Amino acid sequence: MTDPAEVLRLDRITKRFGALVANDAISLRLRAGEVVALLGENGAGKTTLMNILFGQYVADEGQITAFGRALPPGNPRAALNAGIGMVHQHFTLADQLTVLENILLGTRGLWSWSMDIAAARAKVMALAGRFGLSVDPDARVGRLSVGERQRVEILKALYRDARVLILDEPTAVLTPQEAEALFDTLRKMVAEGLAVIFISHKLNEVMAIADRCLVLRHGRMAGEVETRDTSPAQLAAMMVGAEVTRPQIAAGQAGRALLQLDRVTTPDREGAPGLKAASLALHAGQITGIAGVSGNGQAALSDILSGLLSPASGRLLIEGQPAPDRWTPAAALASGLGRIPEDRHKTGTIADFTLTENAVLETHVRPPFSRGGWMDWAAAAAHTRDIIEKYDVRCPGPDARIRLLSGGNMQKLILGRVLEAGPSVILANQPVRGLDIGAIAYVHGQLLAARDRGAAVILISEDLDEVMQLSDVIHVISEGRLSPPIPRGTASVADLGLWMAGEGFPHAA
Amino acid sequence: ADPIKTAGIYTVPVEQQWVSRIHQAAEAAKAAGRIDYTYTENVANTDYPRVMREYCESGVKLIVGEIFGAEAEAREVAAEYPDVAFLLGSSFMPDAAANPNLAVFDNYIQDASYLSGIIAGAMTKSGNIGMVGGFPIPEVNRLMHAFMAGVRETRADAKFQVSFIGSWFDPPKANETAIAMIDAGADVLYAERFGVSDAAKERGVLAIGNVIDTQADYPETVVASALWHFEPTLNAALDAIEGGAFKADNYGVYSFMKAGGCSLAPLGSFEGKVPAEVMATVAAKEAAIKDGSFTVEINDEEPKSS
Amino acid sequence: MMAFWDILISASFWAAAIRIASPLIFATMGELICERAGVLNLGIEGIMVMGAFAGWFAVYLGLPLWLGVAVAFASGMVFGALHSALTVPFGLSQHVVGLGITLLATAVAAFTYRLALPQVTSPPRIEPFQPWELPVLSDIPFLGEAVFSQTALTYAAFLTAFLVALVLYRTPLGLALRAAGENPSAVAAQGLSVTGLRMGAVIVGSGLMAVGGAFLTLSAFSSFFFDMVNGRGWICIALVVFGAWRPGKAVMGAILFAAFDALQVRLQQTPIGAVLPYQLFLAMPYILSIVALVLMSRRAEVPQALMVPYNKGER
Amino acid sequence: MRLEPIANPGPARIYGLPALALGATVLVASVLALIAGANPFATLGLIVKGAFGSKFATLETLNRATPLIFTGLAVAVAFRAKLWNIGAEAQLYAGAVMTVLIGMHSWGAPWLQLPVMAALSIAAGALVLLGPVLLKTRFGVDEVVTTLLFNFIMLLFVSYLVEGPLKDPAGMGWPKSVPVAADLRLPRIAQGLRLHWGFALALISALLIWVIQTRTVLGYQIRAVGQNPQAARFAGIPVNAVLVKTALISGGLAALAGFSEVAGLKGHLSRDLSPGFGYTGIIVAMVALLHPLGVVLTALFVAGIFVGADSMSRAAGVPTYIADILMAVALLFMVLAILLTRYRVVWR
Ligand SMILES: Nc1ncnc2c1ncn2[C@@H]1O[C@H](COP(=O)(O)OP(=O)(O)OP(=O)(O)O)[C@@H](O)[C@H]1O
Ligand SMILES: Nc1ncnc2c1ncn2[C@@H]1O[C@H](COP(=O)(O)OP(=O)(O)OP(=O)(O)O)[C@@H](O)[C@H]1O
Ligand SMILES: [Mg+2]
Ligand SMILES: [Mg+2]
Repeated sequence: MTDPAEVLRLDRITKRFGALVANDAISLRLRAGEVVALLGENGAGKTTLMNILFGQYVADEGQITAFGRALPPGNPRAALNAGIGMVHQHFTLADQLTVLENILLGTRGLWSWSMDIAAARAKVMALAGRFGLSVDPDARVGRLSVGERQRVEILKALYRDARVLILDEPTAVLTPQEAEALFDTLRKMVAEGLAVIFISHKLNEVMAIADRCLVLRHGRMAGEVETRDTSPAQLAAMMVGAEVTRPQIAAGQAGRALLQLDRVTTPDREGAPGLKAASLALHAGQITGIAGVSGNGQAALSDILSGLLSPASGRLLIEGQPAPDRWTPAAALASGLGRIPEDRHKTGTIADFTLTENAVLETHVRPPFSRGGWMDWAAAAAHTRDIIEKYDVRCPGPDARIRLLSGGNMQKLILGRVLEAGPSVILANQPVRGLDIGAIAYVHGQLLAARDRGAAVILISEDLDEVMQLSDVIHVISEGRLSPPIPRGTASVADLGLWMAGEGFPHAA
Repeated sequence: ADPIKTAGIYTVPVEQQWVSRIHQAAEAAKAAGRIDYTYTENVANTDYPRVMREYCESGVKLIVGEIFGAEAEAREVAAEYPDVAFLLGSSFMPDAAANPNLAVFDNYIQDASYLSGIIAGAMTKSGNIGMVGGFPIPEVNRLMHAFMAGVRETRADAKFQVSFIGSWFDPPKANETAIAMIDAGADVLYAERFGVSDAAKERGVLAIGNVIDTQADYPETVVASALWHFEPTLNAALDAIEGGAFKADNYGVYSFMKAGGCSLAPLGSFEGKVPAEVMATVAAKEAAIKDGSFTVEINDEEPKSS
Repeated sequence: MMAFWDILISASFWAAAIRIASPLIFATMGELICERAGVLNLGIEGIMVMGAFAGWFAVYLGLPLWLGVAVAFASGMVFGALHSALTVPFGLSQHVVGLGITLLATAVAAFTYRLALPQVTSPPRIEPFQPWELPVLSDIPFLGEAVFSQTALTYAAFLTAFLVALVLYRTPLGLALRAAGENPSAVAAQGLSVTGLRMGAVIVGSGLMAVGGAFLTLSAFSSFFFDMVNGRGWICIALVVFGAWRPGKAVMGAILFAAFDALQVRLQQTPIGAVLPYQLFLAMPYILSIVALVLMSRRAEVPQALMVPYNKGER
Repeated sequence: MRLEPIANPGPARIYGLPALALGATVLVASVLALIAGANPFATLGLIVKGAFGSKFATLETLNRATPLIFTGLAVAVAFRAKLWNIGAEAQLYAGAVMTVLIGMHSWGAPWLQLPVMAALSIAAGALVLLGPVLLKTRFGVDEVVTTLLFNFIMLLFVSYLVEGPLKDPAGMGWPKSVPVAADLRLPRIAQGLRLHWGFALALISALLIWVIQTRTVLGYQIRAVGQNPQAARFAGIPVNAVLVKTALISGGLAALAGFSEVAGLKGHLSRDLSPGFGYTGIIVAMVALLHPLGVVLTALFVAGIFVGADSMSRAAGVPTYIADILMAVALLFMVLAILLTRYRVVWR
């Protein structure tokens, strides 16, 4: 007895990687016109399951039926032809090609002599209009913003007449505005009878868009609930298998200013604004939050603080003294800065280095890790074991390559690396991006503890909730301008949202 | 007597004109039962001493080859194997003190080149002759000079274009160089390298061969050639070895016309197309060279375009 | 100084430039296809040697000239298949495999030649392609001599370049190839086989390289010599870069480089040639490539996945 | 098909596969011998004998390996930093040119002048690689192509030198340079051994590089820059400075190959000084997985195969080109075998 509206069905899918069971007999049904959210901690097996569905991995057991027909395993082409489209966690676009070319790729027989560009363009424009996915078909993809790229990915699927769309953490890299636009598009699609599988760690989004939630835990199905019958707290508990307690946040005790920006200006770079006469003071014992839509100068701010960029005008003061003339990452580290980088894969760690080698990445030039140009690997390994223990980094050991760690554990190692160096100023740039709730709570707890020990913390995040929860003072950043400091509890979400949208800051008192 | 164990070591493939004459002479001696011959071709100069040693170690009694690019090292090897006779192409003179067992030779075929020049001078209409060489080394220079001297016998006002392609073996380049000379007015080419005759053939001008006879391949093009015969050189060395008298000699003289080391190739398809009085001059000069009443000057300076 | 301009405005000079450019065009197109798909093929030099030998030998054994070209193409494909099998599915270093193939192909050509022709005393010859006078076109002043009195294989070189451009920019196959060199996972996500595309590109590209080699023995000259390719393959690698991975620009580059070569040969007979060492002219193509690279560096047009192996399983 | 990493490859894999690669090479040798009408069963013995069968053979193999160790190290050092130095050939010649320039007149005691020669050769090679590296760090120009192109520019420059300013006036017009003064030649390691101190220098260099790579801050930084330059920069490592240092070491090592060939063996410079040592060095380094001590072993292996196979060709009466075929085949088989010690092939 099959449901006529059922478009997709996964039956007892099992996938093993060596000894690890990434998916353990998982079943899933999807009906036309519904959004199903797939939840779970990092490494729970969400991406693996979707990769199997899309034919990029082959399941060890189980079978997939799409529109009543069995889907041959391990064949993305068959999945595409069956009407399944996928937007990967990491986009699969060729930067040098145009939007149209990316969309057309693989849609026509390789041996045909023409591409019929005109017809294709018309179809793309029609789709874009219908689903509110505005994008210039002749633009090079490399020039597009993240949000635009995601639209291209969705257009790719729609162009092939996908009836089922899989989105793997689509909002992890989007600004709140972009995420909202994405949800509009998804609603239009669902209204036309498409089915959507949506993976996210952001429970509020899930509550907003999903009809049904599937929760995975350690590769097993931990539960399935209708969204209207559940709450974020319940979902979190299902994911983790226990109640999640949020840290109690007390206000910090502000000390002296450890780092100041005094009317700092930096040049604009490739579409991203630089800072415009930005002033800021980071005080000991305080978390300073930077709220803003990404691409409003956060990159420049973060680069200035970490030594990658020098002010074009204005001053950078450290403990009241001007920063060294040669302001480099090394100089920043030497003057007591600790840095949790925005992208742990690209800039935070070196994937093929061991945990030990990564743990001393920023400190290897100093004793005890090196003396007179000679490394002391024993000291480095001991230090790493310390971090592993203290910060609960789950890993095979200090000699394992860091690429094998999940995002959360990687972040813990970075946290340990930064905090153990005893920084006076901590730059935390998107410190919990892509992490599950358990990991988020841990990272936040550590930042608060560091604050309470007297460090000045600056938290850059696009997640307004996170900023408001953690920060003792908030600056809004917009078009490269920083608002005056707003003490905890003196502004509402609505105010901040308006300022973030560039509606003009209140004037400094 | 037993055949003498002989090894040839060449830095180029055995098709290369110069080496092919040595190789052919050795093959002939082998056929005649005088030697037992093996060879290695295309040996990089870096590897040359190693290959020499290897042959010496394996009991070879005579090594024939060319050490222009590995003089010092090769002489060192020769010193280490005093019982082996070395007959090597070299621009240097033998050194009896250091290497009593190393004799040198070269293609001293200026006599034949001179004669071929006489014919070339008679055949050119424009009086413009193109000469394409590999490198300006003595054995090339002296033949070019002799050829030019020959040309002047019949065409005193002749102009010469001289080019070196900086390679022993790049026919397409030699070809292009020759075409450039034809474009610049040359109607007879001195084909020191492979590739030149092809240009001449394609453009319908004449060519004079060097060292080997390629007329069969270019019957309409190659008028005459100065041939080198290695047989007298090799035979002299073999005689010396058999007589136990091999020593540090200069075998260059065995390439002279007197010794039968060079000759003018038969006119072949050009028989009758070269004026008879010119051929008479050639015959007279040849006789004079052979009886010693005339010597072709040996000039090893680099020739220049005129 | 007069002589210099005389050379530049002579039709025979440009005819020479086009002639010298022809083998470069074939091989450059071959390399360009490989690199567009993401594979650097350093086997080019050896594959050209192999093509020069195989094409020539086929004709020497009695096959018609065009079949000789086909045999050369096939010989290139064989080595292309070996190259791509090692570099694409196995993801072995493209440097190592490429240099290894160059060594191997060169040696196999020489070995086979010597086995087949052990006793030659002067290099055997074949009857090569003859210049092909086109009706009307060949009679145009200047252009007729410079462009339209070449051998059929030269015309084929230009036609090949045109076809390569057409396929790359106007067909789904070309799009897929370019995407494979930019971001292979984009290709895989569309259900296409990166392995298949890349291997195909290397195999066909190597075939073209071999035809470039065969040009030397079947059109530029009539015999086979071991050292005959003489670094032309490396020039083609430079040409691909010089042409910014675009067929049209690469052809212009090939003609420019060839012009330097033709000029160098001719300048030796002029006062300039007596002053400047000929090596300077020979080095010009290489120096110009580097200059072009510096000028181009602002716009990174390099295929992004060039030399990056693609393996589905790895992380 | 795809490759799956093997967590803990057993000894059967680690030693078996390379052995298989050698076996396959010998098989190819035998087949080629058969085709050439020689005894296919004798090839293995003749190769081994030719490479290591006598004191003479062994020394020739070591001699041949010497420049390969240098160029292999040069490439290994650079590739660690993902600095694709394809130009060891050019740097080798730069070292050779400098060796001749400094060594053509003897002006000091050999114990003084020889080290000066070596040092300036290193500087010359380093300088040659510095060009492409600066183009990379300043303009982002891809160094694969620039270093490759420098090889040909350098070779033409050498050609100009040996036909022009450095041409040996006593060389009879032959394109080669003036010789290095007799007292400035690298001494033989022992009386009667045709093996010069260049070989010892190569071994010492390998050890030194190994120590640098594993024990020093610079070695660590070189690897960090190679693996992820962006992360390295963020962590305060001066990426460009590290690249420049890498280039200096790499170019210097390659130049030592030229120094050792000229001062140790040839005594002069010519255009055919190197039969592709710079290129073979790349293969040597990669087969050695960029490990400096592995480079020594691989260089010996490559030299052994070449010398042995070349000697076999003479003993068996097979065209000499078989040596290059076998060297290429052995190397390709070997890189494949080494890959397969760490990955297994999965067919689906
Ligand atoms: N290619 C692979 N090889 C080996 N193990 C893998 C592979 N891919 C995934 N795994 C394993 O499968 C498990 C599930 O991974 P998966 O990527 O599906 O998690 P996820 O739920 O998508 O996590 P996240 O929320 O962080 O994206 C991981 O714990 C990992 O150990
Ligand atoms: N090839 C692989 N071999 C072993 N483990 C793998 C492999 N691929 C993925 N994994 C595992 O997959 C898990 C999650 O991978 P994933 O890429 O989803 O990371 P993540 O936690 O989502 O990190 P982030 O969110 O920062 O991208 C990790 O625990 C990792 O161990
Ligand atoms: Mg995932
Ligand atoms: Mg994730």
